[in-house]
Amino acid sequence: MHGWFPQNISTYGADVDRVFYLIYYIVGFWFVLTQVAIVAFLVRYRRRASVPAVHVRGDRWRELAWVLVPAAVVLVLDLGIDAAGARVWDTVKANLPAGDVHLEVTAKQFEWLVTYPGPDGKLGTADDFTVNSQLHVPQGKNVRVTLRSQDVVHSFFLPNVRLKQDAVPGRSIDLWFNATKTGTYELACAELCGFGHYTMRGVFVVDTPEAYAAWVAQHAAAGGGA
Amino acid sequence: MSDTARFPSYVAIWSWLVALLVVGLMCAFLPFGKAMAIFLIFTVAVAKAFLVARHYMHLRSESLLIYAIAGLPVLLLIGLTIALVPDIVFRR
Amino acid sequence: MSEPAHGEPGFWRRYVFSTDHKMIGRQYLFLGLVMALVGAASAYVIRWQLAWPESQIPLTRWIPEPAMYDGHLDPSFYNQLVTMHGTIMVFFVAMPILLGALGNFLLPLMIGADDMALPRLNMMSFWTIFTAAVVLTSSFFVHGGPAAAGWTAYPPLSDDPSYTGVDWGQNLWLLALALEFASFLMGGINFLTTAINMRAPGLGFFRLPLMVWMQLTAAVLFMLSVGPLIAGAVMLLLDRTIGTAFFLPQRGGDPLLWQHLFWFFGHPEVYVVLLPGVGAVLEVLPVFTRKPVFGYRTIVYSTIVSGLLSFIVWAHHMFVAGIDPRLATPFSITTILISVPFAIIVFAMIASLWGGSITFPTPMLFALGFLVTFLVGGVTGIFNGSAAVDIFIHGTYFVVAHFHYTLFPTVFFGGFAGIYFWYPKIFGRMMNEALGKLHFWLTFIGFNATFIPMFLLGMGGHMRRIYNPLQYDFLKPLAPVNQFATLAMILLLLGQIPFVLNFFGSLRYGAKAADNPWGANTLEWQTSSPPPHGNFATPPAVHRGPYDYSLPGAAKDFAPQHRALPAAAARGA
Amino acid sequence: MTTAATVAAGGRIPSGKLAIWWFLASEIMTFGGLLAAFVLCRFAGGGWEDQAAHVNARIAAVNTLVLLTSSLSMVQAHRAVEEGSRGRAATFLLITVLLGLTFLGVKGFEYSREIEHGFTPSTAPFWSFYYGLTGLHALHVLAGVLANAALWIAALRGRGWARVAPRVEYAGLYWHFVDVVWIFLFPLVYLS
Repeated sequence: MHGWFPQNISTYGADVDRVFYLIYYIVGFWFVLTQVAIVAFLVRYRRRASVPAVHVRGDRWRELAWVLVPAAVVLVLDLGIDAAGARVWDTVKANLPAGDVHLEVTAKQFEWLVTYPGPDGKLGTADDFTVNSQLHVPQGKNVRVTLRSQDVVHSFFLPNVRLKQDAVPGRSIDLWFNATKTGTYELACAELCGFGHYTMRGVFVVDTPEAYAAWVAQHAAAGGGA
Repeated sequence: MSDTARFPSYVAIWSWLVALLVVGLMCAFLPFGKAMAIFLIFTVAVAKAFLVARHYMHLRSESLLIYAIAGLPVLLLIGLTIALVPDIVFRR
Repeated sequence: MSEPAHGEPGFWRRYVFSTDHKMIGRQYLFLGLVMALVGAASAYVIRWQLAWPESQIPLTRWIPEPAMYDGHLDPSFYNQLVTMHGTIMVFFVAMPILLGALGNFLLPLMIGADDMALPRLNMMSFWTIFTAAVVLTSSFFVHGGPAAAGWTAYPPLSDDPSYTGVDWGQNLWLLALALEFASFLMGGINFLTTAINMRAPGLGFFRLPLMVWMQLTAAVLFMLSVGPLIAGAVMLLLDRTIGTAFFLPQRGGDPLLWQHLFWFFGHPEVYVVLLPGVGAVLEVLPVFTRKPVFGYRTIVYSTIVSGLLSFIVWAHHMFVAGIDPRLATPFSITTILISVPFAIIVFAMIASLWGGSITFPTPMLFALGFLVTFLVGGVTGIFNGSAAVDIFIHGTYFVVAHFHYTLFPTVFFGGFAGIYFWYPKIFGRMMNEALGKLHFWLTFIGFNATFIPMFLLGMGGHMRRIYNPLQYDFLKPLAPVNQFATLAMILLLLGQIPFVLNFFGSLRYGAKAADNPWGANTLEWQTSSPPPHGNFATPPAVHRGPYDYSLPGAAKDFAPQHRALPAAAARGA
Repeated sequence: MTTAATVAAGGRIPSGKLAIWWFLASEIMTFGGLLAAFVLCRFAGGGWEDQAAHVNARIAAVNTLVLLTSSLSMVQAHRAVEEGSRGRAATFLLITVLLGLTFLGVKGFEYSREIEHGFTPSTAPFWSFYYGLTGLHALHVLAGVLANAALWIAALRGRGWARVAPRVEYAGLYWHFVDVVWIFLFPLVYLS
């Protein structure tokens, strides 16, 4: 199982994976148990001459306990899964930190318009610049993204960060992440958005803070004031 | 069961409905506060619907099954509406 | 209904505009199977495209431009096939076969009635869905092609033709859906009215076969959930035709509203399809284990609870859709809670095997196949239900694998179990066992080999509904997995050939079926095969529950519901 | 239609009535869904009051009166059926049909006025909902008018009336439901 996920490069990615594995081992246990029971019963109770079936209705509590007690255990495990998941959900989606870097991403058919704050670090100023389908972020910084869409519903998906959020036209939705490992990764669209949906790919680059600053400076100079 | 009990006075109920219609209109055009006016208007509407359902649709004399059939969707709708408030009303 | 004692009805009244629930059930069955061919063909093209995106797809060179270019798929047509595959399989295969065919055929027979309460409404419901199927299929041939916005038709993509290039296709899709909903509303009203009013004397609600309970719960769920989506469909159609602004944000509308209305219906809809499949399996299990279903009442209560829960879980389809993040955890909890009633049902099924005298004819194999594979669908639902995990796996092949593991076992394993089991009653002939077993094993192996790899694809982050996964570097290593799934899917398709041969061959060459070939208790087996018009020579009266198998001290190992045995042998209800 | 099995099971509620109530349950969800959407969107959006000020509450009040009165005549038709008077049933059915047509006529007049003033479905979300809600309701009124007209003709002709008569009650249930929907639509759309 391990090894199928894309490499994790975010602070909270491991937590998401951990909830996955928690569920995996819990349901895996039940899965194996039930399948073994099925096969065992099928072999043990296959028809044999002169051995009639047992007339058990399962309408007495003593019999039903075989079903209800395991179901109660399922209930307890469910609540455990809920508790574990809720904490991670709150980290990723509900309690957003202020963010060291604030970007705006606007989706449209079929590209991602990424607006950077420029060297002054503030959005809405003259040195902002916009780059098509290239998401650059500094390593180890809390990145805050305000997500919008110009036309249809898209979905902002960073597999390596374990982050996904639909971009809904008419709304702006904030999200955050903190990438811990430099490198070049991919930004994908995960919601059907038209005939070019499959081409709506962006490059996702995690730079060292210095390299990021340099990249921003270079682009601000080239496209500054745009 | 006597005939009068079987058939309530439909005309009397109609008069009540018309009276409530007038009350509703008055609530809308008299100088109440907005919240108060809306509250009154919808109280009147619920009263009218209640009269029609109870007497004209004979819910008065229907079995529990019919109440369940009519009541369940109303409950579901209230639930649906409440659940949508955070998303639709307070959209970001 | 008056008995047509004199003079058989003519061809049209008998085979086409028939009001006999058995004929209507057969009509639904054929409609479902024919539409399944269209759905399967689209699945083939989709899968081939995913495995070898730049290749020519075998057997498709006849499809004209602009859909295919000499066997090369157009991206728009890919989206259209994805949309139509989902729509057809859910609304025009699953529902017609499980509710329309099995429900219509079995419900009056199982409750000892001569027909539905409202036979003409029943006929109308079939011809309405038939019209819907014609409308949907015809959308393949209109300018711009069929709908391309996914079976969920999220606006604004589905709202404005300029976003997809599809104009009339989407309108026809909405019209077909509206007709389909109307059809199943009529059907559901009929089922409920019939079951409430026309049960044979002595047939209390807790003596109903579980199939009837499942059909009734499904009918209630459908009836109470579809309304908001009908409203939504009307709104979307008005948006597209007269320029209203319900879902278009630039004119003040709200696209998320559609998603809520859709999934408020969409989740109960899963149970509408699921429950009749479970019902078929629950009818097959006791017959071939020769013992009662374990925990009859517990199963009934669990079904009702799961039905109620299904109304308060819909937002789990929307965790990352832009809903208020505070809603996620409550919906996550309700979603995962659904595992409890379903765990009870599955445990009860397994307990039903304990102590049995089990034989393995084809219907039983499919029923067991359902049990084994549905478990995978059930447990993987927990992953999707957890909002935290859903952040990553939403919109990936993990979800695709999950819902195919819930719906395929239901519709095909459950449906085939039902078809093989009731075929003798429906058509009066037995199906071939050897072909049936071959069909089962090919289906079982093909199905698992197709969809297990999709879980791995999903974990790798493979998005749904993408025309060419090779566009993404991180998906390139997954290509062999895609190819394996596609080859397995072709095996799965080929595995259906024995079924087609068996189904149509047995109509003519099958051995004549006895009235009760499996030794079953429920009322449909206590009349001739196939039953006459009016179903029963004398209206039956019911003296016992449906699953009195292997009663201690009884001479036979089954006791039909209409037979009164000495009080000493008949314990309880 | 009563079948042998119905009698055998002693069905307390006639099948037709039960079916109509199930149908109404699904209708409650359909209209309710649309109404819920309207209310929620209205709370969410700005500028709706300005648009809503242009509807004509006076015309709608007249229409409310018409519809309430048609419910009265419908229930009187049902009573006439119960009392075995086919002639009176026919008269009351005719009155109901005429009142229903009046409602539709007034509605048409109202629509034409709105459109003349430039308020079309695409003007603003309020008008989308206005036409959507009242239009869907008007279609239901039309369906009810057709059903009642069919019953009226059956009552006039008298052939097979015994079989048809119970349907007056079912049509009535539907008609009153359409009335109830309007009772909520009227204040929602016109008064607030």
